[in-house]
Amino acid sequence: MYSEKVMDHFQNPRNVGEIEDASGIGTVGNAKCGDIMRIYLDVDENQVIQDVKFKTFGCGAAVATSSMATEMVKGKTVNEALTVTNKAVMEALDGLPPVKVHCSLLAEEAIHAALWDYAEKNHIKIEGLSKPKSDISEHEEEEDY
Amino acid sequence: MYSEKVMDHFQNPRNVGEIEDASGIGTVGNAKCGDIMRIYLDVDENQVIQDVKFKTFGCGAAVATSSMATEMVKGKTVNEALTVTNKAVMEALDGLPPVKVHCSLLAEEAIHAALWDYAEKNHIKIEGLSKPKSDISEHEEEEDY
Amino acid sequence: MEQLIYLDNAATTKVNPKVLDAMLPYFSDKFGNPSSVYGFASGNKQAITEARENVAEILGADPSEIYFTGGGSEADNWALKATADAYEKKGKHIITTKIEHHAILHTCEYLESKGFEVTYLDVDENGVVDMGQLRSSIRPDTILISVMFANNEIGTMQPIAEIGRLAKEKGILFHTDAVQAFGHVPIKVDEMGIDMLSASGHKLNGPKGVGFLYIRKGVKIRSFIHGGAQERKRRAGTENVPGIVGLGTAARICADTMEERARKESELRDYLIERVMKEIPYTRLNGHRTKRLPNNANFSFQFVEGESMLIMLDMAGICGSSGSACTSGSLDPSHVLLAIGLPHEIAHGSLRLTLGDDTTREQIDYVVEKLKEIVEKLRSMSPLYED
Amino acid sequence: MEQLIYLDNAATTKVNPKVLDAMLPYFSDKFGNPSSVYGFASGNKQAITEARENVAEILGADPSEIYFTGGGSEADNWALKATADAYEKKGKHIITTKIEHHAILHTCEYLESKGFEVTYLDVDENGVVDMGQLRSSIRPDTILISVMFANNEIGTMQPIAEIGRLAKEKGILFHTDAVQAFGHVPIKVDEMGIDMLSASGHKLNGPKGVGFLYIRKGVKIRSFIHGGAQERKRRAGTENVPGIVGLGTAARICADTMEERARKESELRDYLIERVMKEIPYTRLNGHRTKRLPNNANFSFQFVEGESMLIMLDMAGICGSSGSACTSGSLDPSHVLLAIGLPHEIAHGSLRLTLGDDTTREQIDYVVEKLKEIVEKLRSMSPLYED
Ligand SMILES: Cc1ncc(COP(=O)(O)O)c(C=O)c1O
Ligand SMILES: Cc1ncc(COP(=O)(O)O)c(C=O)c1O
Ligand code: FES
Ligand code: FES
Repeated sequence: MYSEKVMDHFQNPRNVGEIEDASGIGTVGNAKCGDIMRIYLDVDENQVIQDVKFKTFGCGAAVATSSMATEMVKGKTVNEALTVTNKAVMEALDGLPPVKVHCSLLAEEAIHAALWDYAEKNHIKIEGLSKPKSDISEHEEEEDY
Repeated sequence: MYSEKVMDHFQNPRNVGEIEDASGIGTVGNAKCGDIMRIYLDVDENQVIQDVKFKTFGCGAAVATSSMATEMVKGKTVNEALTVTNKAVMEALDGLPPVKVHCSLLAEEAIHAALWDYAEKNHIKIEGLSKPKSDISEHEEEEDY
Repeated sequence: MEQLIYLDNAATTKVNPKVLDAMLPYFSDKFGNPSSVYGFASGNKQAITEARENVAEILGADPSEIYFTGGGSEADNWALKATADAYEKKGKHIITTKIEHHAILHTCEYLESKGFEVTYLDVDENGVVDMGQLRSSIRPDTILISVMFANNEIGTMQPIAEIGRLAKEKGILFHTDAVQAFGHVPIKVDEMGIDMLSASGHKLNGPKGVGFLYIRKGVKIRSFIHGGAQERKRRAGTENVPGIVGLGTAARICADTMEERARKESELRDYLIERVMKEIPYTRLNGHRTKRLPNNANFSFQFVEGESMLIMLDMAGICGSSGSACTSGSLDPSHVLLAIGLPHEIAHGSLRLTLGDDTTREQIDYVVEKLKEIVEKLRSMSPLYED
Repeated sequence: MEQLIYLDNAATTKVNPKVLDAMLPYFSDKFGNPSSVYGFASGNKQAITEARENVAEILGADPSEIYFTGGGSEADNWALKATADAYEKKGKHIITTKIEHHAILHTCEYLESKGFEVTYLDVDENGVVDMGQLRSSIRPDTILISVMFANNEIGTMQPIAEIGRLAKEKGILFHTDAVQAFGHVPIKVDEMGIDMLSASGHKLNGPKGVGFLYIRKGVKIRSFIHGGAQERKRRAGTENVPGIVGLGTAARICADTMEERARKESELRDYLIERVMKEIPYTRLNGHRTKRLPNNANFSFQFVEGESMLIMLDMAGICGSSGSACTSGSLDPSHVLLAIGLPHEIAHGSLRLTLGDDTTREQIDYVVEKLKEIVEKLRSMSPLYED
């Protein structure tokens, strides 16, 4: 069902954990399946993401996309981090089954939520970032085949 | 599907043929399945059935019941011949499958028709014999199991 | 008695040993439920995907358009009832033919009891549907045309592509019951304008109890069996993995061997037809002389009743079947033979012989000899025959 | 990796090799169509009769009351839709429960769309139906009560005999989905007042794609699949002979071994439940402690999501399943776990382990050890868990 990359990130998830005194924390839940993800960001004075950790209560795809997404944003500026969309994460994981696409949104939204938290705390505005919903829901019913 | 006795009478039908100048001839058709049977009787002056022949256009059960029924009426008086009901023929054949019960009626009715013909020709009345229908039809829908 | 000569391949076929081999691992070894998460079952999901691809490829369809069912009858019921359900707002008129299989006819009767109107097209003396009548039967509220690809009794093939074109032109859905045709003659759903197609595993040397319905993308389709999310949520029930694998394998083998098989079978069939017609008097060939399934021969022997003939053939080691009523539990003579205009008593004396890929010329010779004897014997017993 | 430990027998079971042996001759040797006249096929008809007798005897039913189908879902659909069809003049109200299988629930939704009213009964925290609510839900226009014999997720068994009595008293038909129960626990249709009962071959070490519906004599029944005259003209379609033989054989074996099997399985199940409840904190047992299927254990591990757990178990060679939404293609958490009152996130962390007759104590020990590790690892990753 899952690609090898997904399985690798699921079995050995990178960046699991918490960051004390994080620059930004984002928690989102998936209204559809009830799963929850929390992202911790450590952003330096140049707006570069120095460290990132996550905790996920979710399916295999949720864990793997959390892991991959945190890998992908690490070292990026907060602006660059916005390019780490769920699509980009899925591609990096060699794809996800159709029913699992919504799981990757969880990671994207959690990062956005953490960035939003960071921006609010630091009274800055990140171009292209809008206030995250606490619950994300799917764009459309995916067909299960 | 058929008992051994039925198969025996089907494979080696007794009394197939015609009787020239028969004392009575009866032909009946089964309205339901379109099958046809003709019985020839040779009745002597003591009203004893000396010989009997049949021709049948019908299923295996029709052939077997024709054969058995002719065997059973042979040597009987015309009055006794009325006891050869379809039930009696079926019993003598060790039974028929439910869908085939109607076929045995064909034999009974053909004998009755031949007896009727004999009675008419000789201006006598056979107790308990009523005018045969040319087409017999089933009493009830048999259930097929 | 001689070796069994099985000439009833339209009733059902022997599972090809290669097909059985392909099925076997899925009973007691790879038995997992394809919907399961664990790796142990993922091979089963994959096996179903492959079977679906096999079937789709043969029809020139997309795998997502193939829905496995529990057989041909279910596929027929589904196609008609679900279309009726989904399109009844558009109209309640359905067109079919008088010679469909009962899985279609009885479903149509059911729909009639629910307020649908059904036109049953006539066929000519060869069993070919009347295109003029079809054209003139179409109404603004016609939602479906269902015409079988090839008839199960007399083998006649219908002008499917022509019907498909007409249906498309009129914007009406076209379903075909291809239970007898799939795997035996070439079928391409796009070229032929087919929107839905039913097939059944056991008619092509695959297993019983499995079939499929092809449904063209875009056709509104309702579920017939509701429940779990199997078959794109359209047909509930734990997948019959061995059955589906068997059907897929059988379809693949049939496609690969179709040309050669059809050539061989129709040659033998023609030999059989020629000898019977020449050597047994008062005999009629039912069905179209050339536009017929490669393996089908259907005769009427005047003055002879079908079941008796079948039992005598059976005693000679030959399996055939009859249009005769008595054989199917119903007592009415075959609706197909009546529809092509046979009188009752002739319809009653019909014999269908359907060849398989293992039928030999020696077998045919033996069958013809036996048939001659049997017909003669039965005619001598028949009150209808005077010679 | 260790040998596979299959603890998902509620999803499907391995075909018993004896069952497969009984089926094998009917694929490529005795392959005839049971409706045929010739002797070659008469053994097949006989084989079906025997399977029917086997099944009937176990239920205390008459063979003529058993109708073979293409699986449990078809039987469920048939029971509900045909009853609705046949009795709608009497009324359009049906009573069922919130914890039925989707084959029942989605069929009920379909019937709702056709103008029927359905009452979905609540269950208590153990999954047992509320008899008081059932009693008070009955209306003059109630035509059918459908309550499953045992639940497929949490294993809870319902007070079937009590429901049967009530239904009889009120003159209402009673259907039970016994797909999980048939062959595993004793069922007697007369004593329990059951009018219709669904079962499926692959849940009792029989084949997939075959099942049956028991219909008490006297119940008005319409066909669901229309067509040929098979199954007393009630269920059309060429009989799946090997499948039916397999189901009959499996039923016979299950009946013969039921007592011993149930004793062994429930003992191991209790051992599993005890160890898990004692050794893994924040764990809940779902379903009734004692009134449950002998082979079913269902846990909720707080702070843990089901699919992740399943994948990790899979990597340890253990096949289990989850009430977790993600596994079934649907994303809603299990309706059964919600109905017994679990909050979403706990319903989401559920694990169902269903034993087979070949499950060993060593396997259970291994599973418990692995489960402890896995739950711990997932909890350490969970944003919900603070230790
Ligand atoms: C309680 C219950 N009912 C119905 C079904 C459907 O049976 P099948 O998948 O054989 O159609 C199942 C299993 O899938 C079940 O567990
Ligand atoms: C033309 C046709 N349609 C439908 C069917 C029904 O298929 P099945 O018996 O597999 O349900 C058959 C064969 O029995 C058939 O010949
Ligand atoms: S995150 Fe909920 S299903 Fe994947
Ligand atoms: S006599 Fe017509 S079916 Fe037997």
